Amino acid sequence: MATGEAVVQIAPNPAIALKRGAEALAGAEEPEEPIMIEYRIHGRGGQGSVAAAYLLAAAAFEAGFTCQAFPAFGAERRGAPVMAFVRIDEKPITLRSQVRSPDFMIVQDDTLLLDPNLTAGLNPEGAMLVNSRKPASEFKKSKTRVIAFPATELAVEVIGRPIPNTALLAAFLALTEHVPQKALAAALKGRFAGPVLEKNLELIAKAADTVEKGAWKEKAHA
Amino acid sequence: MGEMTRGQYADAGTSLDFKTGNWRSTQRPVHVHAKAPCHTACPAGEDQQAWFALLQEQKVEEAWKSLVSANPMPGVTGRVCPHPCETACNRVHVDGALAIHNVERWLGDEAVRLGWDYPVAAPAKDAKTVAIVGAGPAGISAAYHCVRLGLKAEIFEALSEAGGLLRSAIPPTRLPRGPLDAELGRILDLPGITLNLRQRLGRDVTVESLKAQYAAVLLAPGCEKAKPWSVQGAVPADLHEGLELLRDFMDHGALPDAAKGDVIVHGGGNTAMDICRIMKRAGAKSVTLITASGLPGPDTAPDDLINVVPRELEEALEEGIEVIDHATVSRLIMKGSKVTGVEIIALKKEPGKDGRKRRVEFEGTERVVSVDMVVPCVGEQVDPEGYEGLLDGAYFWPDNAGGRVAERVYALGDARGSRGTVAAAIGDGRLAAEAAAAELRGEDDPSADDRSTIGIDALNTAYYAGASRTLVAKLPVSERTFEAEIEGSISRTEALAEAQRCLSCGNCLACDNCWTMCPDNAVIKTAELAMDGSHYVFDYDYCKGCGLCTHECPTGYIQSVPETN
Amino acid sequence: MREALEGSQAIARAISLCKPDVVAAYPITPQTHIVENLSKLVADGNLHTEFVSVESEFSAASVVLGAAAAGARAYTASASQGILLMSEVMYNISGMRIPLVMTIANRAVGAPLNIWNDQSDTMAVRDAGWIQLHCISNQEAVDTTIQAFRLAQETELPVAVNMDGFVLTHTMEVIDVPAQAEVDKYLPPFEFSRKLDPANPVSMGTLVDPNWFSEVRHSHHAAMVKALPKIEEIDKAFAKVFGRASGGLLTVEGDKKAKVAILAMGSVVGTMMAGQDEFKDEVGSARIVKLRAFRPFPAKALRDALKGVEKLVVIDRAISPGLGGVLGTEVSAVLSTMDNGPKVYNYALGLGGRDIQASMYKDLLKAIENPKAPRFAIFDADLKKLPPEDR
Amino acid sequence: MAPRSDNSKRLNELRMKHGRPPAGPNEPKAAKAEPTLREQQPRFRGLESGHRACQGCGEALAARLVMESAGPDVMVANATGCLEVFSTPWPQTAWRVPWIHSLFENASAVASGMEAAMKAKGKNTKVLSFGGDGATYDIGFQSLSGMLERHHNVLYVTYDNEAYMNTGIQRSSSTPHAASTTTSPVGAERMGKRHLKKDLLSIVAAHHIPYAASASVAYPADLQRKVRYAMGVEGPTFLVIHSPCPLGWRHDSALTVEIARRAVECGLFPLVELERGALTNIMPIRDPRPVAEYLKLQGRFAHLFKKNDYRAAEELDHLQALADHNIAIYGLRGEGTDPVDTTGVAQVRRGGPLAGRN
Repeated sequence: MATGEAVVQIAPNPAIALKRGAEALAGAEEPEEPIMIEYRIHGRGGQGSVAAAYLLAAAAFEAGFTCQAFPAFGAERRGAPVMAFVRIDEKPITLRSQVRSPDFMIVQDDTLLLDPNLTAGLNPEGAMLVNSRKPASEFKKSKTRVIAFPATELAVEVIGRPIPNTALLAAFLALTEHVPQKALAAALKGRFAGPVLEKNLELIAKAADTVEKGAWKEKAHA
Repeated sequence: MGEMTRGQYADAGTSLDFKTGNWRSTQRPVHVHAKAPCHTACPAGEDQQAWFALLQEQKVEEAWKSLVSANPMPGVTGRVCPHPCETACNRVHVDGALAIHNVERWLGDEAVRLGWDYPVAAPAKDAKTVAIVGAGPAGISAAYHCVRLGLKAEIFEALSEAGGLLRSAIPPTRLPRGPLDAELGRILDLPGITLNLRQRLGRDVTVESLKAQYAAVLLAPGCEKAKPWSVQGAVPADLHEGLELLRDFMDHGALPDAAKGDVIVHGGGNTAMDICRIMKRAGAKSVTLITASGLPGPDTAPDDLINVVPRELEEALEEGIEVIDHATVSRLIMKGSKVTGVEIIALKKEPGKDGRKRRVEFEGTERVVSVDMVVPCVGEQVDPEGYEGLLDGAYFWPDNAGGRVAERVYALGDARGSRGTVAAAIGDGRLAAEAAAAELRGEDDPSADDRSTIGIDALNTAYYAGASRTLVAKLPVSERTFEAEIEGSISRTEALAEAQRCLSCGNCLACDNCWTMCPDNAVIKTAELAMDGSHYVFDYDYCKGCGLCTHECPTGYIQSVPETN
Repeated sequence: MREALEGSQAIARAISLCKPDVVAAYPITPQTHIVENLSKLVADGNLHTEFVSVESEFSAASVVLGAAAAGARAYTASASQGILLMSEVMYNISGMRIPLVMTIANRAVGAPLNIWNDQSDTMAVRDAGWIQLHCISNQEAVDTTIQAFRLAQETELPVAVNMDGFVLTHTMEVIDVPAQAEVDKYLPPFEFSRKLDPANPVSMGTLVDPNWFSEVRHSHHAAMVKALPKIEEIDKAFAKVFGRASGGLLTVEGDKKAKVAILAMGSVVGTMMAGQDEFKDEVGSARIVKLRAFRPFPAKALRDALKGVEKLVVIDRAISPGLGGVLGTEVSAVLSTMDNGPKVYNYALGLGGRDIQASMYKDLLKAIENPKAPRFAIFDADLKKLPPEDR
Repeated sequence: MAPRSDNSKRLNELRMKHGRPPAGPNEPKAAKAEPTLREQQPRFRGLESGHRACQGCGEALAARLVMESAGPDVMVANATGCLEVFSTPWPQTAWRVPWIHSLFENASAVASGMEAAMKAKGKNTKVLSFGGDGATYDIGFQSLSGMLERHHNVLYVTYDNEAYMNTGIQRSSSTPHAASTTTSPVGAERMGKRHLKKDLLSIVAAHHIPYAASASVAYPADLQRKVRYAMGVEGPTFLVIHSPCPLGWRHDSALTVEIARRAVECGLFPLVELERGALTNIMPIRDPRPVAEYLKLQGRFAHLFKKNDYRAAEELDHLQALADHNIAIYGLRGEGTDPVDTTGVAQVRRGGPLAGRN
């Protein structure tokens, strides 16, 4: 259960700068309306894609944002491709549509990328994190930034189960710094307890360390 | 008009506003206290059902009091009566008739043993007195009922003892003298009854003198004179008539010598049966009863049945009496004036020209039997001395129930041509006393009880089963003497158990069936419970007239009658 | 307290705050998470209620009928086929004027089988005599649920709280979950004046003959009409305690002066508001009428809200085949008594869960610029997908 | 709170008239009138007079008997059917207990809700659920099963009159084989219902509920004993009561109990008790009757007595075989006389039934 208290007070938030532009960060006189960030998470049934979306939203909430997370509902069973959507903003989110042009994508299973349409709509200034042992170049079809990260292996190593979602989220947040790691930890505390929580906290710490912090903090320059 | 309630709820029990009573279109249930068949059949007018109902409540003394309100001599009738009540009993159709006479006898004996008082009060000092001629069962009963009705009774008896034929013609094997004396004595001891012995009508008193002296005259002389008997004009010189033989035997303990041989008794009543058995017991070689009636059997019509106490017949057959039924003596074979044989011919009932059945002899069925003695036992008639002008032929034939033959003069008992049992005599005593009392009050004869009798079809036998008749011990044939009573008595437990078998025909059992089974809650009962059903009330505001209570009433106490609304 | 909660979880929490005596529900997508969350609350000892796991929606409705009639605060939830299976009981509940609350996680009605969101289910029971309220967000769903218990109690009418299946029920967002003490202050304990009680026995569900039936129907209708101000009053009272309202009978969002309006119920209203933010420069702004009360139907409030509007798009999330949209038809009917009322364009969209993007705002407003625009269409249907004879 | 409809004056009049006990807590106590004879009955009148059942209605009788033994601390959920219609034409009701009718097929579920409410409120009021055979064997079968499985503390009573009588005698799954109804009529091709009567009691017992039994209006003492027993059981209990319908079975209204009795005595309607699914008691038949004695009283079986129709003889034999089968599988043939066999239990004596009632 989420604590309801924002664990981190960050203002101005560097993440928002992504869409506001550098001026905001520099403390410009008239900052633009904060703009919503949209995420799409792809995976296969059983990998925890919807949970990842809820965790990301919950982490954002812990960090003081408004958020929205929901799955692309279907009758899919374990193993079938699934997706989930997250929106983060500073003001209430009324939009209820699916995310067609995400700013960021997290792909939990690299085989999904065999479908060339998977990345359709991805913001070219955004980025994509892929769970894979393969080099990122394998998946880079455009100028959009791609980082590959073997989250499943790490998850197996730390928690003993091939569920990559929390490791990926940690790595993703380390890269984007949209939400501090502490918020993710708080979100995990709202969802898990006991040894599972402990292992996951260990996992996200390790995962965050494997990537270059803040690498996606800035807008890509297409 | 009310207002629509929110959500259309209704308040509890408001259906009482809707009177479904007007749905009864054809029938309505009513309580009908019809006569039980035992009651209808009882010549003494007992309501057996009523006193059984009291026994069912363990109210033994009350039961006896109810019984003696009609018949003051249950100890006698319980022994000698042919109990048509048992023949009529509806329980015959379930698992055998009630042993009514055994219970009646037990009640009578209990009353004697425990000294229960008759439910009568001493007549007022200035009460009118009724003269009664004859101290047989009819006369004694009449005296008792006079007292019951507030009158005094003065009895004139020709003999030196009261009892009439109970004493003179019924052997002690059937009616031991102990119970007889006890019951008679208790009645005669009642205040208001005076017994004058050795007062013969015609000799010591006359109807006219009695009439002048007493408020009313009740004639109960019985039948003292044998009916003339002959076969085609032949009468044996040494003829002994049955009743005479019986009296002689009871007085002197001896029979003529011829009674040691083969004997034919011709007749068909209790006297015939008694004399048959006495002669057999006294050593007759054989005793054969020739009777025009039929023996009991599945095809025997009630009016054809031999008119004897069934158990007497049964015992007689046990004892070796032979019976030739549907037959008569057609010729006497005489050696001089002494009979040596009889010709017997078969009879059958055939409808005559007027439609009434009469007995017809069948030619070709004759057979001859050699005998030493023929005893006619074809009945007796009134000794006419002193009754000139009142008799119609051999008997009195009053045309009303009370037996009125002239102003303030009544005839009762065997002297009435239509009677023939002790019970009928006792019944006459009550009827005559009631009629006389009414006449003295200047009223009409008490109206007869014209209620209908309830048959088995009106009962629901599903509610009765599985209780067989109490078996009563009898002396074995080898132990039967001239004195010892043959039929045994029953215990209190047996009597009360037998009482539970009573179906309560036509009378409420208070079983709650109607109250329990009315789908419309239209049978309610009063807070005060009653055993006669008066506590059940039909709520005609709601009774729909389905008839269910009528059908499920075990006793037929509920009947459906046409709806008159 | 603000929390990030999935819609269904939030509803379960709201129900729990209302302390129902009896909950009966049968699982059906997309209502399932509500039932699961309630079961979990009961299992964990956080909710003390008689939870009756029935064998069908039909029984779920019947159980809450019986429970409420016996004086218990009762709650159920369902969707789609479940609502249709309940429909017979729903008429009964309202006909007997039994107050209880149901959540409808709106979903299409088959065939074909379709588990996704539209509002065909609630429209199928629009004549069942229930108060039907629609929510555009999970916050509104939570608040409306709490209000619904008070509304049901005060009107002696059953209340259905509609929330779009998946779109709201499965969406995690930030919810301000009311505090128990405040809910207790707002919502009095359940009392039902006609409850089944051996101390004062009444018979409910009697047979009413033709001499009285018109009056019965009138009283039901009158009760619904009288519920209109009650809905607003109770929403205002809620705002007083909790600091936010849920929109009374209806609210006007967007440009309150605009001559073009869009009217809708449920989550699509939010998407239209986002669309307006995004596309107002392109197609202009509109009055966005967020209709919260569908039954009773706020005719007068609607006419007031649409004064001065020339063109009105009514978005329907269900259709009545052979007629058109359900909501659109009803709006047209109540506007018929309005002088210079708007021209109504009734467009059904998002049927069976088809995604409604913010750009729909633009598409709709552009479409009605065409003088030949149809007055009714299933707006997002691509007729090319159909064989010609079925178009 | 919304007030109850304000016809209190009229209701007060009624109360004065019928002596209804002081009603709601807010209502002034009516002056205590002398109780009427009706009010003094030494039994609980749960189903009052003035209901509109047909003459000789077996169902009305059965319901009255059940209410006497169950009331007054009960509430009833009643399925649609004759019982409901004849007892509660607004503004009147024959019930003196809290009573609700919702639908044909949901009485069990409504009762479940009422029971849940009682549990939630910590009250002990027992919930009864009533339905005919249509509401129980057929359309309400599912909700009945659900109620039994969830182990609600409810006594379900089905008044089995073996057809849809409320709508005019259509066959139900409880209609006996060969019975003629308006939807299983007799004709050149048909001898009444082609199928067998559903053995609902076994199905109910298979839920392993604490108590399930059959009873008959012909044996009120036995019926009421079963009701009282069921009332004392915590958990679901079930009673099926054979309730002849003079209209639908086409018999004289006076014969309702007679026919019910014969149904039991011939073996076609066995009186049995099952606990946790196991047979624990039966009412032995002292003298089994031929089924013909039961059937011949009823117009719905008149075609079975048609002369010179081999089908009639065949169906009669079939029904006899069904009765014999019941007698065999339940061991109904009594051994000698038993005070509680079919004959023994019916015995009456002066002052009441032998077996005792209430």
